[in-house]
Amino acid sequence: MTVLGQILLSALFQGSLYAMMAVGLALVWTTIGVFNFCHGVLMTLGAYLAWQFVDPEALGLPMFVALPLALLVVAAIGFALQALLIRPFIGRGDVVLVAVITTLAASSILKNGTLLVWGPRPKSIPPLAPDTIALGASNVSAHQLAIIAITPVVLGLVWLFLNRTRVGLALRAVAQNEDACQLVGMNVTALYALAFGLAAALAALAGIFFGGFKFMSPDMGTEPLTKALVVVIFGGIANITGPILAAYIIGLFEAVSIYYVGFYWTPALLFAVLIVVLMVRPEGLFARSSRGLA
Amino acid sequence: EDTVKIGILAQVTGSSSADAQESIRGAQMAIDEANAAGGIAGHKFELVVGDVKNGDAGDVTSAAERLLGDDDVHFMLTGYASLTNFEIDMMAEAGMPYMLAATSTQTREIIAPNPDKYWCCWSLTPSFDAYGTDVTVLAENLAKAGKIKLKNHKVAIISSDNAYSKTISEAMKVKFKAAGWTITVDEMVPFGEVNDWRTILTKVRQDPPDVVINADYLPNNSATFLKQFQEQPTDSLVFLQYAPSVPEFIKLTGEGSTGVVYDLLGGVINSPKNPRAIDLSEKFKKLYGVDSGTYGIGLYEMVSIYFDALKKSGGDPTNHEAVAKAIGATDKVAAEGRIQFDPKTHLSVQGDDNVPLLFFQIWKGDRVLIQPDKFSTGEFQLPPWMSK
Amino acid sequence: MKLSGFKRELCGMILGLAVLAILPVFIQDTYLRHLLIMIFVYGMVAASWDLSLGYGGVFNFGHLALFGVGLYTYALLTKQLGVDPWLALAASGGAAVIAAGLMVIPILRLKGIYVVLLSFAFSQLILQVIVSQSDYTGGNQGMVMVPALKLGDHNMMRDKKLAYYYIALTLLSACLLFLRVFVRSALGKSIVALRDNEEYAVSRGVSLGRQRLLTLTGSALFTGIAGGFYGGYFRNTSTDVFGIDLTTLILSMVLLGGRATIYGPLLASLALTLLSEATADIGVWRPIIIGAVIILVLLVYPGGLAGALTAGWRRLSAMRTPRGQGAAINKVAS
Amino acid sequence: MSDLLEVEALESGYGRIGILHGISLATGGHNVGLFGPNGHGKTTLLRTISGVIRATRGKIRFAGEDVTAWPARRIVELGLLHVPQGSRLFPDLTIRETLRLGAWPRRARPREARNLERAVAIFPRLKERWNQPVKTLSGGERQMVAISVALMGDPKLLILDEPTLGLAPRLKDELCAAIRQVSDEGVRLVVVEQDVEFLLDLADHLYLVNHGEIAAEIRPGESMNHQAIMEMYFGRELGPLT
Amino acid sequence: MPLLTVESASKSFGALRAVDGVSFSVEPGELFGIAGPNGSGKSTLFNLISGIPFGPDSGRILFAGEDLAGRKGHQIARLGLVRTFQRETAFDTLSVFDNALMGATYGGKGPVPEERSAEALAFVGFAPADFDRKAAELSVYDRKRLMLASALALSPRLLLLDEPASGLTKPEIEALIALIRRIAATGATILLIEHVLTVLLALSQRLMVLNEGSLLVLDRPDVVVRDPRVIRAYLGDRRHVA
Ligand SMILES: Nc1ncnc2c1ncn2[C@@H]1O[C@H](COP(=O)(O)OP(=O)(O)OP(=O)(O)O)[C@@H](O)[C@H]1O
Ligand SMILES: Nc1ncnc2c1ncn2[C@@H]1O[C@H](COP(=O)(O)OP(=O)(O)OP(=O)(O)O)[C@@H](O)[C@H]1O
Ligand SMILES: [Mg+2]
Ligand SMILES: [Mg+2]
Repeated sequence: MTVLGQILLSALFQGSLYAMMAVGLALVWTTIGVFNFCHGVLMTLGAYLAWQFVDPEALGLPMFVALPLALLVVAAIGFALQALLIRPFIGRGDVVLVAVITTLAASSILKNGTLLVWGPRPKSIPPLAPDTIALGASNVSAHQLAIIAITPVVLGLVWLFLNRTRVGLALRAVAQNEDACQLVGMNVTALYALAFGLAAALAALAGIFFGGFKFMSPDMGTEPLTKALVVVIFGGIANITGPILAAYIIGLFEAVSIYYVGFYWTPALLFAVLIVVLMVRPEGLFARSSRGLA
Repeated sequence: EDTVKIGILAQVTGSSSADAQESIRGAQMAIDEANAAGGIAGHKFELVVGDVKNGDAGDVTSAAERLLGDDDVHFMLTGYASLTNFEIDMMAEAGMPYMLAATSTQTREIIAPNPDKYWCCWSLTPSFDAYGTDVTVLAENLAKAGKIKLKNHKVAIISSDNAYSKTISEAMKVKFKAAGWTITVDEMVPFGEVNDWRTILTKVRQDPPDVVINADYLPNNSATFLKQFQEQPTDSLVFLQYAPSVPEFIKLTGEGSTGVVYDLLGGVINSPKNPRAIDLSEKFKKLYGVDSGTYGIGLYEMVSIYFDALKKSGGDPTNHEAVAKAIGATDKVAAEGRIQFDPKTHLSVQGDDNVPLLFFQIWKGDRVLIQPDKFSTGEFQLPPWMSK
Repeated sequence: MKLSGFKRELCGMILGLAVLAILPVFIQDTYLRHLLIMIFVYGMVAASWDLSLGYGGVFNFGHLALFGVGLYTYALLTKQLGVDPWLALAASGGAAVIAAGLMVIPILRLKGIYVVLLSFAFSQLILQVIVSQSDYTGGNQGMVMVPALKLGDHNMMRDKKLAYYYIALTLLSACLLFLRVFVRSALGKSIVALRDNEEYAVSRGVSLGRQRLLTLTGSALFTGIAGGFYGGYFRNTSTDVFGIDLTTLILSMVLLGGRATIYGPLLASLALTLLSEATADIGVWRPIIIGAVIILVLLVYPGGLAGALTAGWRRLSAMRTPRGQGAAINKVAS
Repeated sequence: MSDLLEVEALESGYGRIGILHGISLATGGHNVGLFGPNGHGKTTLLRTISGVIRATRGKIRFAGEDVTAWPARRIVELGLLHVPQGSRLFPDLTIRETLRLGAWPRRARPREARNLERAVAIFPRLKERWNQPVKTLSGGERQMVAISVALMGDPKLLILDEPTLGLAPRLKDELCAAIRQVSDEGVRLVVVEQDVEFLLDLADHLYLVNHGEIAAEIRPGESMNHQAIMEMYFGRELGPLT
Repeated sequence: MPLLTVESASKSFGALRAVDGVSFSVEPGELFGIAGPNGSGKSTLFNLISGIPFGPDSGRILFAGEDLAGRKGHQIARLGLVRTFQRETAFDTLSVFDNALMGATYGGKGPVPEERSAEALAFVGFAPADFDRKAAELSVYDRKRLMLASALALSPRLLLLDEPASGLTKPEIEALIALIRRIAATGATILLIEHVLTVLLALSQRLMVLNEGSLLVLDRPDVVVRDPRVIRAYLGDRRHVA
């Protein structure tokens, strides 16, 4: 494959992973209005639960059963988390801050809980697609191609849901004014649960992506969360389109920069660009002045 | 009959919790054996754990202070706690016999200027110098023996910005250059997870070298690197630092790992020619159901060395000076080789007759010890992606 | 009337510090003294953060970067340039103040979560700069053998940490006094006013830019000094101070202690450190228990420990009016 | 048919602070108007009725059901819609989106188009600001949106809390006429309002709320004039004003 | 020389011209009323004059002969051009005293801010016993008074009042009118936005009506309220002019 092809492939692959993580963060922010630092550990849980369901040493279910099952369980965990960590503080002026600390605390609990339950030895789950596929002169792992292909489809569906349905609209409204939501007849609790559950499921899917090509460890969610944060800062947190675009742009930026500048300087360069972008457009590259999911 | 406490520092809740668990298990195994045999010099032993989390200075200090403050603790040890090993200073100030492993370059830097001040601290790991020099030697020797062909004397060296990898890769560069090699790719990745090596591999492929080295020790990164290398391999010997020694590495990389070469200093010499290692490995596996990597058996041996020293020094654990001195005088065949300590650096002595540098090649799921000949369990074979 | 309130507080503060000052007579144990030193250091950082976060309402997530700047300033000056440790300690405060001044520029026009994101990016940039200059800073592995603080010929290593204890206590006292005077001044009230309602405050002549600058630099001063002290105490540096772990710990102190109280974070520093030590033997359960305690306290006492204490105090002294500080703390708006 | 809304000895408040101390009222077949000094519990009463806050004692019956312990969303489904005082609405949603959410109750969906038409006919200005986020609207415009949202919910009973707050005189008149029209179509009203003229125009049955209690009442048919009401105001203790 | 001169000030939000070339001037000591339909740009005009949160896109604003262009909001306030906000605003977590102290310290002239703060509070009718109460606990009218006190603590030369009477009961409105009269008597010049006509008519010497961002009429109040254009755009043809 040509140099350009490799760079593009790398950009798409990294971009997909970033986007899958970042979109859940942005979703929780745009709907509930808090920053969810559990997002990384939800990803970890997704991977470990998938392992629990699929690994022959554990339950040994087939992947097509294990995957939705893992997503479902993590969504349920996400629901429980918001009921415990966020819901009680909604309506307080400092909910953003309190949620930061409760989700950080919960993330520590869950991370160490994972360590307790599954132990520290690295694990892995089977890839979504086991083979390699010939692309030009080289073979690319089918798992990675699957990630590149699945991500836009999933994110597209999420986008449609948020923007083309009344429930999606309600999700955007719910954090802005809870009283007003009740007064038009919305079930606020259910909407919160839906938002958080959906975000959790997206994180879990990212975890299953990761678990298919890397070792899993209880700590595996930390770096992707940091990266997702960067993506979200860059793309603006006001909607989900911004972070998605930003994810792919950062993927491309990194691939190009690694090739031409070197890996070592790439993170510093990325942050320098980030700061400059934010000086010019403080609310992110693609942010409109207001919040919305478009 | 009293109980002597042995303090272990480990990253129990940190990102290296797997190594921590293994270390604790190894030390515990040694202590349990001693207690079951009726104790040493009339003493029973108990392991106390200090969690250093991710090895942050504050956390290491707090954990170490806590154990040092316990009057019943008379020996401390770690696989690695901080990687900068600054805690050696605390041990010296407290006069606590202390053994450690891992980043011996840092240990040497602290101890060598004033070895007497650090009378209590000893490193099971020998000098890392051989890590930097011997890969070059291996490649040239393999070529001499006709097992591989060196077409261009080019090497691609990729490393990670951490104390361990960086020390090694810098030394490798010096050695390769001195031996007349050209370095085609010289990349340093920031320390941390790397999901995609394609862009760097693209650079490697543009000018296929004879040897490709990745000194990043994180098993995850290393495995990903190997997989992506395999997507479009070059005709090169692939050498990976440390990571392939982690038991799960083979499972994750599968078939793709066949042919990869790695080396270990202070690693377990799993060879019939070193029965103690085989014996300990089996015991460990039987007890805990998993294989031990470097640290499980490594810490078992540290505790054994302590026990020997305690006996030799007259059996008084509170006499730290005598015990530490006896540790320094150790001469013992352990799972890692024959352990003796260099009085100038307090590191174990390196060499084929002491602690050897072990070269392994993974072949169809097995780790074949190919060097030194003294212990080897098999021969180097041409990796499947290389041409004769 | 106002003055007497402050006088009463001052008396309380002096009394508390006096108790701390004679504590080492009873606590001979090096480890306990070490813990108290850590409590003082974290307390300084947390209480300083409370100035910008609690009073100023600036969600500055780069606060620990200021600590890191202090730490590296101290280490670089003493180790690479051979500067006197005490000078370097003062300089570490100054460097943090300058860094805070730079940080104000991008976040000046922003609110809420955007300040979180941007200050986070800012701290990452500082981290990248430090990591990339590994020839001087030791990069990711940090620096070792950083010169320690010196007190004449006194041997700091062999006094069971007595000297470090008093240095830390002195710094803490100065920090507390500085912060309390700051927040009680008209300047302190003006930053609360800005937090409560920015446009309204501006319409009353309060300058957003100047006050934000003073808030952040004010919160940076002793944070930087604490960083310098940390370097002089541990004699090494590590980039971990920029990591999420330490940020989480200190932020928990601020919120657990109760925002906009100054004393609360200090109290929480004590509580969390002691809890962490009490659970040191239970391995993986430790972070789980600490996390659960933090969540529980916040669920039960939204005003944090300070809120819980004032609530308890009020219940004890029934003669007081029901309108008190606790309720106001709960209401602190973002 | 019994009363659409019936409130009996209602008590409620915030936390441990009681605000309402036993309020009883009923709509009969009439539109109810509430008035009284600021801060004496009118808003609290309306919020309790619509289920946003819980009654600590007493009973609320609406459309034949005992809704005392119901959550707001179930009460909305019965056709009780509450336009809160000075609502921020959804600051970041546009008017279009906000009105779409107004039709959230299941019973309102079939008539969404009709209700939208009605709302836009009453407040043509909304169409001009159709895609503007609510937070950038002027105070009066926001009030129009708030009322329209309730109309989108297809109310049987419409609760209006100070609907004319910040409205220009002409708009007040138009709003008054519009609400009249809505009322004539069969929607009962409960209105809290400081503008006495406005209140007199809409309500047949007036209650004076003072210190969380009904202090006086003007039943339908009894003479209701500006003068009488002013006397009721001034005749009593006026709370914070004195 | 007029104290305030606005020369064709304009402000647009996207395609919307919220304030569209408005010019007028205000003489020292005058009480100048502003009315207009909702969304006609009144509050925006106050924004432009006070620079909070933004100045005009085009046009000039002169205060005591000085061009305000390029000055920040707090600098303008310190010149003695002080505004209030449409909704009652306060520093909720500060005490009543400290609320006023902000204006006295940062905007006011003179050596002892505490004294001027106490003076301003006394002027609007707060008793010293109230000084230590938290602003959040106050009732609507008290908050409005507090907002006035904090403005008075700056010793304003020009005071911009945005709908001070909205949401008040009749008795409170009467008290407010008296208070504003007393403020005017101290020599301060006042610009007053209001929808409550009784207030406007009782207080203003001249009355300006805005419509869709432009100046519709500017004249004596009794003349303005009879102007058919004003009736059509703003008052409606009912009884408000009584
Ligand atoms: N969320 C709340 N928490 C605590 N107390 C409250 C809350 N909301 C209102 N109150 C108090 O309840 C009392 C009654 O308030 P309410 O808003 O019901 O009065 P109101 O008659 O509607 O007044 P207004 O004319 O000002 O709207 C007031 O003293 C107010 O301070
Ligand atoms: N920040 C903004 N962005 C977009 N449009 C705005 C903004 N601020 C005001 N507008 C629009 O400008 C117009 C004028 O608003 P303004 O608040 O000045 O009206 P007003 O005359 O004060 O009305 P009211 O009497 O209802 O308070 C309105 O249509 C409003 O929607
Ligand atoms: Mg009300
Ligand atoms: Mg207005």
